[in-house]
Amino acid sequence: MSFFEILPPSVLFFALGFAAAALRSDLSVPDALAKTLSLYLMMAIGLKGGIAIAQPGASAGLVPALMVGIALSALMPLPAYGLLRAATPLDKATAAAVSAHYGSVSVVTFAAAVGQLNATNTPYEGFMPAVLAAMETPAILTALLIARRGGAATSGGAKEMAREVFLNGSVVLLLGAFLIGWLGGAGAERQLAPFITALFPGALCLFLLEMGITAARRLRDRGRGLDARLIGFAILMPLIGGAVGLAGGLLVGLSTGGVGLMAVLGASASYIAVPAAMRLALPSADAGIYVTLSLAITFPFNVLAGIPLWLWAARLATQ
Amino acid sequence: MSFFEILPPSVLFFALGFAAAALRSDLSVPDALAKTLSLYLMMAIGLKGGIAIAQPGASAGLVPALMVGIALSALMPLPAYGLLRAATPLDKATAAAVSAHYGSVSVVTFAAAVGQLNATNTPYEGFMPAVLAAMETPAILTALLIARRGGAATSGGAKEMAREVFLNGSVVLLLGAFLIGWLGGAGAERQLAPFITALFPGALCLFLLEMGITAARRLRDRGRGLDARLIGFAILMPLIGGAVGLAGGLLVGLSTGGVGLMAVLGASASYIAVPAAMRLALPSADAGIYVTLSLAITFPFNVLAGIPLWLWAARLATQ
Amino acid sequence: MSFFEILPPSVLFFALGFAAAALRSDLSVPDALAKTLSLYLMMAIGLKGGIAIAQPGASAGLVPALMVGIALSALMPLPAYGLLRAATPLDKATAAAVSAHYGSVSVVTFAAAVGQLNATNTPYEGFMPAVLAAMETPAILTALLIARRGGAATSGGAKEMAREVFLNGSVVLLLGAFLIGWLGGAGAERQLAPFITALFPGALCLFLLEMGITAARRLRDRGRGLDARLIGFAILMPLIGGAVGLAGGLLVGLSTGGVGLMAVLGASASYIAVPAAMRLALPSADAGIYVTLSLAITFPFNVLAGIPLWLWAARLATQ
Amino acid sequence: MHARKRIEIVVEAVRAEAVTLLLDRMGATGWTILPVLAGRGHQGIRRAGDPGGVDDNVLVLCITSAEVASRVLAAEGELLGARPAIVTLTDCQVLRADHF
Amino acid sequence: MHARKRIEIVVEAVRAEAVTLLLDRMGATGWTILPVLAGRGHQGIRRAGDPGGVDDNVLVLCITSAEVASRVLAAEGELLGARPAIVTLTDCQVLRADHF
Amino acid sequence: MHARKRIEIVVEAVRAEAVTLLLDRMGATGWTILPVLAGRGHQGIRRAGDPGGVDDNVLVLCITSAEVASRVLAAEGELLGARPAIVTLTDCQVLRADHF
Ligand SMILES: Nc1ncnc2c1ncn2[C@@H]1O[C@H](COP(=O)(O)O)[C@@H](O)[C@H]1O
Ligand SMILES: Nc1ncnc2c1ncn2[C@@H]1O[C@H](COP(=O)(O)O)[C@@H](O)[C@H]1O
Ligand SMILES: Nc1ncnc2c1ncn2[C@@H]1O[C@H](COP(=O)(O)O)[C@@H](O)[C@H]1O
Ligand code: NA
Ligand code: NA
Ligand code: NA
Repeated sequence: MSFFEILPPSVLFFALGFAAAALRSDLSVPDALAKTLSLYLMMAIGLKGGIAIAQPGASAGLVPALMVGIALSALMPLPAYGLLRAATPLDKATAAAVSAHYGSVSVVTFAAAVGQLNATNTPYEGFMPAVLAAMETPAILTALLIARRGGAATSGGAKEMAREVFLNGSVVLLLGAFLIGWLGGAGAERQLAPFITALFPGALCLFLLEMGITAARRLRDRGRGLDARLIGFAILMPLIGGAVGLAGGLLVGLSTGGVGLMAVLGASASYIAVPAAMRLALPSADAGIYVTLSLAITFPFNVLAGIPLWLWAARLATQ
Repeated sequence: MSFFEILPPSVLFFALGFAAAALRSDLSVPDALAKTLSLYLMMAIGLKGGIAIAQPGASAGLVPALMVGIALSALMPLPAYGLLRAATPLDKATAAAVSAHYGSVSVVTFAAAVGQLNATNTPYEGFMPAVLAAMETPAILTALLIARRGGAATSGGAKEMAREVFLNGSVVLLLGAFLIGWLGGAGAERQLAPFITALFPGALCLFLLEMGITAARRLRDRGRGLDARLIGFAILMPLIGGAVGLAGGLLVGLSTGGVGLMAVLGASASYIAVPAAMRLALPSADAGIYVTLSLAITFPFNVLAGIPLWLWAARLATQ
Repeated sequence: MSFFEILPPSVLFFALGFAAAALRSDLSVPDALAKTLSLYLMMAIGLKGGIAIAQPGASAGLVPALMVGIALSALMPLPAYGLLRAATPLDKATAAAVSAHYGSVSVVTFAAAVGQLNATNTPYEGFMPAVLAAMETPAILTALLIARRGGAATSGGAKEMAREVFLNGSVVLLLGAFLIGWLGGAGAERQLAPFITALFPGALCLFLLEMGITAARRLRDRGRGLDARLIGFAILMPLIGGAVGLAGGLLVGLSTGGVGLMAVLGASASYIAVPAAMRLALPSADAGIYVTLSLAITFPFNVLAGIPLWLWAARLATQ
Repeated sequence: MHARKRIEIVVEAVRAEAVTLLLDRMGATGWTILPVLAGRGHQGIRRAGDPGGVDDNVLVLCITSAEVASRVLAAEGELLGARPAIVTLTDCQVLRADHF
Repeated sequence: MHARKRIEIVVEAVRAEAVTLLLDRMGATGWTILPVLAGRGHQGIRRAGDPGGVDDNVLVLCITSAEVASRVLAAEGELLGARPAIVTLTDCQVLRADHF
Repeated sequence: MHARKRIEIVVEAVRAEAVTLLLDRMGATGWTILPVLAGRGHQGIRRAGDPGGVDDNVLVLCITSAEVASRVLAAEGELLGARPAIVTLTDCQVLRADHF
């Protein structure tokens, strides 16, 4: 394995952004660009997935993979909540909210892993973006159930919840683009390839640069006084989630790339869709904690250590 | 005709954005991205047109086409105003302002039609972007004359009017890029093709996604209580304009693609350049009406039904 | 030489933006896009340079070129300051601040020159982006020493200064991308070429359009009453700097392209990194002067006249 | 000129709609929402633009009659349910009495 | 501290220049324009960022002497010709008398 | 409702941190920073978004007790060292006394 494979440009840009912000450089990325890149990644990932499964036979194995993904998202908040209540000083509402983040997934972490697979020409099941979309929101429901059982006040009725789960912006765009890619098939690919394929690695570099800046700034603004046990959780939990994801991927017989992506999904923690949902549904939980853990600790850990680990483990386990 | 040709990805993204916003999903696109994409489309369309007419013989037929376009833009406000005053409850100033929108044109509608032609490899006259630019503003002048005759207070003298007509941002960028493409010719094409050609379909998808969101939001915020007769106008008028455009295109002997584009131009209604001009020149007209009609009713109608209709009619009429 | 080579599309877009804003057209570019394009240019230039010097033998001559660049940046503020104090009415603090701008460099001017070299297939040393990065900040230190000697109050201690010099956003991104390109080598090129190479000319056109608008607006808002001697300085100084840069490039035996770029660097004046640094370190200097001179006079002069002049002179001098 | 009240509320962007709906219900004739770049309060620093938008604040400005203002402030429970960080009230004068 | 007036005007972005030109002419020494995200008034909801920019509002803030303030408000006709949605006046105090 | 002071400061964006650090040190419990689009003052027009960001201004808003306010204004030298363009003080009332 070359240096380039272990530390690809996108990861180095993450490190560059992180280092710059940690050293208080004035390097910064406009908010609108960050938002644009995240829309772009979701659109590109969704379209690529849809175009891929439009090919004959490509949807074989989709249903079991979806079921594993949904089960992972819905169930992982339980051990996460247990761990948090047993080993950290978090109150019930905040612990429930944090557990939702770790059951759910991160689109950018997934994109970074896809970037790695592409760079090493490792194939993976085309339907994985659908699994990604399906894993975004079940964890939110589980966490709210936990919170209600724990007596925390949740706001919003069943209708608001349903909207949050099915109409969350990321879910809509990922699934919508997936469907459009699937309907468009080869024709869509011919037209859109330069946009969704050729630009992908560069856009990922730029986005990870900004994520590095954001993570380091967050750590500076809000990281002080962060409990060591919480930091421990934010590193341990992705290892547990990744291992369970790996097992799930093997269970349903995914390819090497697919197993690696399933492990990365299990390991990843949401920092876009879930925080916004928690702010609305569980207002008493402390956003300062959950955004910091998932964005400023787990995300960097996954980008720097988690992704290479799980892709390597997937290779080992599927040989 | 395949499914892909009837409902290409860009139109599906429009529908996705519209549905998401109508269902109150939190999917949104930063304003700066929307503005950027509209600059990009104008620049790309202008450059492509200029590069195309730099080829020997490619400007044959330009002058008659320009004249038809200008005539369409300058004259269509008259029947539009008549229709509005006869059949809807609009006051004179607002009716005049609305008529300016329908005489003028929409760059994004044109871009969507161009995207369709490209996807089906239908050629069209390279000078059509110049016709697009020429059609942006004559309608403004006509509408202001109508308003003055009707006794509505217009603000701004001849100088401001001239600036609005010739120095409107869209006109300047479209014509400027057209000129630059024409001067640069094949050299410009070699350099700029990845930017203006390869990215075009993807950028169009992203832009139509955002237009779908914008149209649905506008309908939600301002559509309540919209008179049914106004909605009727916003669907009938593009049919009239499109038919007249089709006839004009046939009259000057354009190709199938050119006739289709001329019809689409006739059918399209401005929602960027003209609203801003009307706000300044005819402040007593109700912006709530004219933006809503052109952006939230006519634009979706054209994207979903008008463009396929006119491209099909052009094929029929030129065979 | 064809028309296309003398006035390439990017320069014409600059002229278009300038003319539009001067004539008070409402054409405008969102701030976030301008910021994004400048990040993109720095990233693309840095990566291309790094990838280039990853090739065997490509770093030969890097050290002398760096030394010439640093010397230029560190020393050119001295004649600039002398000239300003002798021939213009500027106070000491403002004169020192202006001199920092002219010792330092402009990334966009460099990018425009690179665009020209690419369009005419003129090769240049791959390490020139590192020279660009190295030239950004030495001039700041010299100017502050001049200001202190002149008795002007500078704010911020040695630590803040060091941060400004080494952690300035442009320097960090340029050098970081250079390093990443160098580490990634051919693998990075394969992945990132569409992003950094294919898009470059188009992005440059869009950015120069916005720079034209910005320069003309600045001239309108702040140019009134600008002393003729100051305008003279803003045209004479880039000629001096360019000539010295040309000599330096020849001295260390750069290629035609390299000598041209070194001259352009000498001629160029910073308008992003240095103004921000001066605002912090030399608050009593008049930002209205230094931004206007470098952005609204020297930058247009370099884009329209300086770059062609120096590339032509480099060709002449290296034959 | 006519005497009115100026209510200024800083609140999380995700909860702004709850505040404006309350203002609507209490009879305010209008309101204006301004963006916020950053802020500090009991929660520490909140900087706009985090990926999920949970740190975004906005400032809601409402010019209204003394009556409506006191109704709004009396709905303290509901208002604070939207967790506004700050609510201030200032006296002001307006040009058009009929507009507020 | 010195007593001054604080004028706050919400107006359509396309018409902001008419307001600031008026302030300049009436003798104000300066003004500041803030962006607006959204607003509600008699016209219903106006949300910034529509394609043509006609729904964008801005808030113009001007600190000035009582004299200039009354001159500005007396130009009511012209001011309302620029269709400001709201104009409010508040008493305030400033640090540097010579600046306003 | 409880009486407090509303301090409003327009200052260059690059120097905003100096102002908020001063507010922190003088005992303010919080502050809010709003973006500015453009402004005019003694320096002429300043329009946000120039490439180096030196023309960007921000508006710092701080609700605080009379005591803290007078401490802040007494630090006039330091405050003007941060070159705020305008500093105004207004009386206001707040809902939650313990918050300020
Ligand atoms: N004293 C204050 N003055 C002005 N703004 C404040 C003040 N306290 C809080 N804020 C604003 O309210 C937000 C949330 O406050 P808090 O909930 O106390 O952290 C902060 O981020 C500030 O934007
Ligand atoms: N009572 C109010 N308080 C605060 N802002 C208002 C009020 N009324 C109107 N506005 C603002 O002025 C804009 C235009 O008002 P209108 O012309 O009444 O629709 C609205 O979109 C709001 O931003
Ligand atoms: N009288 C005023 N009212 C409101 N804002 C002002 C006033 N004077 C100055 N400003 C603001 O402060 C900034 C800098 O002022 P100056 O340093 O006087 O040029 C201006 O760009 C305005 O944003
Ligand atoms: Na997970
Ligand atoms: Na039309
Ligand atoms: Na220089």
